[in-house]
Amino acid sequence: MKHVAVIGVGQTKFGELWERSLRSISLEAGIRAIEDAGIEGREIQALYIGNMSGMFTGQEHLSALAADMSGLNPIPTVRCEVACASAAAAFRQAYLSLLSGQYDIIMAAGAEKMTDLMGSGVLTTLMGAGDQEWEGSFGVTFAGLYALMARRHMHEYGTTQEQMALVSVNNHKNAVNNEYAQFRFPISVDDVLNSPIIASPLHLLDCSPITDGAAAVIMATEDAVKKLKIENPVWILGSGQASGQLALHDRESLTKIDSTIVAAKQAYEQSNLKPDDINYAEVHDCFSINEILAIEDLGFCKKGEGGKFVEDDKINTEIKINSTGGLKAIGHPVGATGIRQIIDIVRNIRDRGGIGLAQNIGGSGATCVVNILGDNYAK
Amino acid sequence: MKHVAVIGVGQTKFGELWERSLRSISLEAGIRAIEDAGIEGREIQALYIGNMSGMFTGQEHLSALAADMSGLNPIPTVRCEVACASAAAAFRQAYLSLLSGQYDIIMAAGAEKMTDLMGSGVLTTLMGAGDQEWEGSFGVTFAGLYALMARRHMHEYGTTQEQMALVSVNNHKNAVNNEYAQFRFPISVDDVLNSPIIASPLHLLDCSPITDGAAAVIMATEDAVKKLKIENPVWILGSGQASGQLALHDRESLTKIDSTIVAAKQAYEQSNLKPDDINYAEVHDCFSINEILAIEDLGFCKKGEGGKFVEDDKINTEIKINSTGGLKAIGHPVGATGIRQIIDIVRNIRDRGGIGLAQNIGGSGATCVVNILGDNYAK
Amino acid sequence: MPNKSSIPLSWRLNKSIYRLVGNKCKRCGTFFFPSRDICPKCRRKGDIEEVVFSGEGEVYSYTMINVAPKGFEQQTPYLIGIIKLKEGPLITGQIVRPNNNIEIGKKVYAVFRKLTEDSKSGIIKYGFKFKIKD
Amino acid sequence: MPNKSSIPLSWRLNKSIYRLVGNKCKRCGTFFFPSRDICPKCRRKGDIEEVVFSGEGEVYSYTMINVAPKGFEQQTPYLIGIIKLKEGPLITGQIVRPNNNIEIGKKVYAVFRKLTEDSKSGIIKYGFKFKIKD
Ligand SMILES: [Zn+2]
Ligand SMILES: [Zn+2]
Repeated sequence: MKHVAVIGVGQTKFGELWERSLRSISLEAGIRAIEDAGIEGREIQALYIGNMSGMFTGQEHLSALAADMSGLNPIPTVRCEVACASAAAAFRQAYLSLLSGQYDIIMAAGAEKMTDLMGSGVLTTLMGAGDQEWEGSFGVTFAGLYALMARRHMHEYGTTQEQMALVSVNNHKNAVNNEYAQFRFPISVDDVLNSPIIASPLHLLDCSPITDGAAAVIMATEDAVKKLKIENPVWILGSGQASGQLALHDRESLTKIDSTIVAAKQAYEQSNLKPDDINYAEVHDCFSINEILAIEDLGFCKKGEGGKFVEDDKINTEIKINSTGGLKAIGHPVGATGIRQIIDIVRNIRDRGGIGLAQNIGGSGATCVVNILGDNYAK
Repeated sequence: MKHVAVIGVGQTKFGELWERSLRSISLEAGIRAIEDAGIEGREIQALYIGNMSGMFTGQEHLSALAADMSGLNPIPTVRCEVACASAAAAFRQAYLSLLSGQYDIIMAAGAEKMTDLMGSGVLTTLMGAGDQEWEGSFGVTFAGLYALMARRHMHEYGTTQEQMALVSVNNHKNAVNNEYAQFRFPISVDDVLNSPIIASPLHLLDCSPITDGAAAVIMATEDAVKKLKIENPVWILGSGQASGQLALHDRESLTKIDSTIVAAKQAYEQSNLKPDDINYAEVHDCFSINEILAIEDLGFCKKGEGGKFVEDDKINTEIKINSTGGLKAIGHPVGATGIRQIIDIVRNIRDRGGIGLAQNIGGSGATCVVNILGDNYAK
Repeated sequence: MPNKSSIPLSWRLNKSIYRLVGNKCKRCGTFFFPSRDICPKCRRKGDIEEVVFSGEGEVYSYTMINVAPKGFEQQTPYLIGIIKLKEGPLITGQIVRPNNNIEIGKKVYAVFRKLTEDSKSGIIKYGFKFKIKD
Repeated sequence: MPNKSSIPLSWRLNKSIYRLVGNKCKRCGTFFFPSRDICPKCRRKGDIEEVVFSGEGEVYSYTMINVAPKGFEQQTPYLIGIIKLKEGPLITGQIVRPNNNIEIGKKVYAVFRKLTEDSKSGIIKYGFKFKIKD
C-alpha cells in the first residue's frame, strides 16, 4: 500500500474572532500550511474542507469559496460534514483520494465561524449534529446529551464530578503554552465545580467553548514527498472511521461510544500498533466526560476506569493526552477541530518523534474518526 | 487502473412530499438501490451522501442518520456538500474511495427535503450556494444569478427567450413517461413566455421547482462485480471535477462555466472519449439558460450556438439530452440531483447500451462534476 | 431553524408524539420508539407492525438543563430524561419536575403536555412528557 | 439566517460597503472589489494595497427580481446589476430603478442608500446602489 504524509500545517488563532470572516480564516490557515510545507501552492490538486453547519453563517459551498479566495481554482473541492468530526473526515477523504492514485498533493482543512450567530441559535444549530426530530425537538442541548452520558457513567462506574473536573483542569494547564489557544490560564477543580451548571452534572467549565477558527494541512504521497524533498514528513500509519446510532436512546449503552471502538480497531490494525504504543493522543473532549469515554474506548484503560486514569495523572505520565489543551482550552470551532488535532499531533512528532493518535467525534458519537501518525512508517 | 461500476440504483418519487421526512426518503432510496443490486445490504462498506443544506430541516449529520435508519452501522459515512453538485461529489468520492483499495462496495446517495422550510426562507437558503456576503446580501436570488448570465448570453450571442423556453418545453415532454418526475405534463413555448417573470429574462417555467427527493446507487470494484455475479454493471469510464469563482462578478465571463469545461476535459481524457461519442447526457438545467451553457461547455456545439442547437432539436437528434425530463420537469432536490442524473444514465445504458454523461453544477458554477458511464470499459 | 416552526414536520410527528405510537419487528420481537421503517437487525427480512406504547417505564438517565436552545429559553431549568419503557426501548423526553429528588431507576408514566410555543410561527407543540410515580 | 441579522458580519463589511473600499495587487495591477486578502494570480508574491473605488462604471448585466429572499420581500420588483467599474472589476449591486429603459452598457455611478431592514434584529443595513446616468 502507498504511504501518505502530512507535509505542512497551519492554523489561525482559535477564539472569538469578531473581526474575521469565515473566508478570511479559511484562507489564513491554508496559506500558513502552504508556507509551512515550503511549497508554492499551485502543486495542490484538490481541497477537502470540514465545516459543520451553514446555519452559523448562511454560507454553504465553503470548499469552493476557500479555493476561490486562495487562488486555487480550478482544483476540485469538497466540503465534508459529519458534524463535529467534519475536519477529520475531510482528512480521511484526502487520504483515501491520495491512495486512489488520482492525486499526489492535497490540502485538507477545517473551518467554523460560530460567533456570527448569537445566543440560543448556536445551541439549536449544534443540535443539528444530533437527532433534531427526537432529541432536539424536546429541548435537549448537546451539553444535555453528554450530561445524560455522564450521569450514567457516574451511576455504572462511580465516576465522580471531581474526576471530570480534572480533565478540564489538565487541559487548561496544557494550553498555557499554546499560542493558538482560546484560554491560556490555569483553573482548579474548585473553579470547575463552582462554575454555573449548564446541564447537570456538567458545569460551564466541563464544556468546550464557542470558537471561531480554521486549520489546514498539506498531504502528499511518498513519491511527492521525495520529489518535493520534504525533510520532516509525518506519516499516516493507520486510519479508521465508523458510525453509530444518531440518537442516544437508540444505543445499547450510554457509557461507551461504539464508533470510537470500531474506528480505533481499524486504525490499530492498519498500523499494526496497540494502545500501549501511542505516545500522544488528541481526544475529543467537547465535554469533560467525553475525554474519559475516549480514554476507555481507545483502549488506554479498561471500561469504567477512565475517571481513575485521569485522577492518577496517567494522562500525563502513561501517555500524553491533549497535551496542547484539548477542545476545552484550545477552543472547539466544530468543523475545524479534527484538523487542529492532526496539527498538534504533527507538531509533537516533529519535536519529539514517536507516535500520535487523533480521535474526532461527530455529534454524540454517531461518527468517529481515528488517525494514527508517526515519524516513520517502517517501524 | 481499477474499474468501478454502478450495480444498483434506487430513488423516491420526486415532488412535494409533505408526508415524508428527510430520513424516510433517504432510507427508501437506499433500500431500492440495494434491492436493485440484488445484494443483502451488509456488503456495503461505506456511505457517501450528498445534501446541500441543513437549513432546510435543521438536521446536519445526515450521513450518520441515514446509516442508522438503514441498519448500516458501523460503516463510515460522510456527507459531501458542494451546493447543488453535492450528490455528484458524493458519487465521485465513492469512486475515489473504491479506487483507493480500502473498499469494494459503497453506497453513494443524495437527499434533500426542501418543503419543510417555506417561502422566502428557501430562496435565502439556496443563496448559501453562492456568495452570501457579496451577492446574497444585496437581494440576489439564484434565479437572479442565472438571469444575469442569460441576459449576457442574449447580448453576446443573440440567444433568444424562445430558445430558452424550448429547453423547458423539451424537458417537460421527456418527463411525461418518467414515473418519478414531479411534472408529467407537456408545456408550450407560449406557456413558458406567458408564465410570471421570476427574475427577468427568466420566467417561472424557465426555473426548476422546489422538490423533495432522494436517490442512491450501489457502486463496486470489478472484483466485487464478478464476485457478486452482477449481470448488468454500468462502468465509470471517466470522472472529473473542478471549481471556479464563487461569485459571478469574479469571473472573466458570464457566458461560460469554467468548472464545466475543466471537469469535462478530465472526464473525456480519462475515458478517451470526445463529445461526439456521447449518446445520452444529463445536464444541469436548474434554469433553462444553464442547459444551453452546458451544451456549449461540454463541447456538443460551439460557444454561443447552444440556443440554435436547441432550436434545431439536436438535443433529440444528435444526442439525447435530459431524455427523462431534466431538473426542470423531474424536479431538483438540490443535494439529490447528481445521483438522480447517474441513475437515469444507468437506466438508459441498461436499456439501450452506449455511453452517457452526467453534468452536475454547484451554485452558479463554482463547482462542476462530470461523469461518463458506459456498458463496457474495454471499448 | 425550520425544526422549530415547520408545520409539515409537526404534522408528520403528531401521531407518534400524541399517542406514543411506535412499532415492533415481529421477526425478532424488538420494539421501536420512535418507530423505524426497517428493523436494523433483520433489515429487509423484518416484519414491522405498529404498536401503541403504554408510556410506563423508569428513569435511565437524566439532566437538568439550565441553558436552553431556541424556543425553550422560557422553560429553564427543565428536566430531560432518557426513559426505559417497559416494552424495552429507551426514549428521550422531558420529565415533569418532581417534588422529591430524581434518581435513576424511578418509575415514570407518560402525560400529555404543551412542549413549546413557537412565537414566530404561532405553532404550539404538544406531546408527551414523563411524570415520576411518587 | 444569520446573514440577515448578524451584527458582527454587518460591522465587518461596513468599510467596504460604505466607502467602496477595495484593493489592488501592485505586482500585476489587478483591482479587487470586494477586496481580496491575496491576489489569485500572484498569490503569495502579490503585494496588496487598499484602494477607494470611484463608483463609476457601466451596466454589464442586469435582472429585475420579482421573487425575493428574506428581508427583501417588501422591495420587489427591484433591479440587480453586475457593474463593470471603470477601474476594472465587476461588482454586484442593486440599481436604483431608472425612468428610462435599462440596457447593457449604460453608465452608472454609486450612491449611498438603505439596503434592507431586518425586522427581527432591528438592524438597518446601508450601502451602495448604482444609479443610471441619464
Ligand atoms: Zn427484527
Ligand atoms: Zn497580482
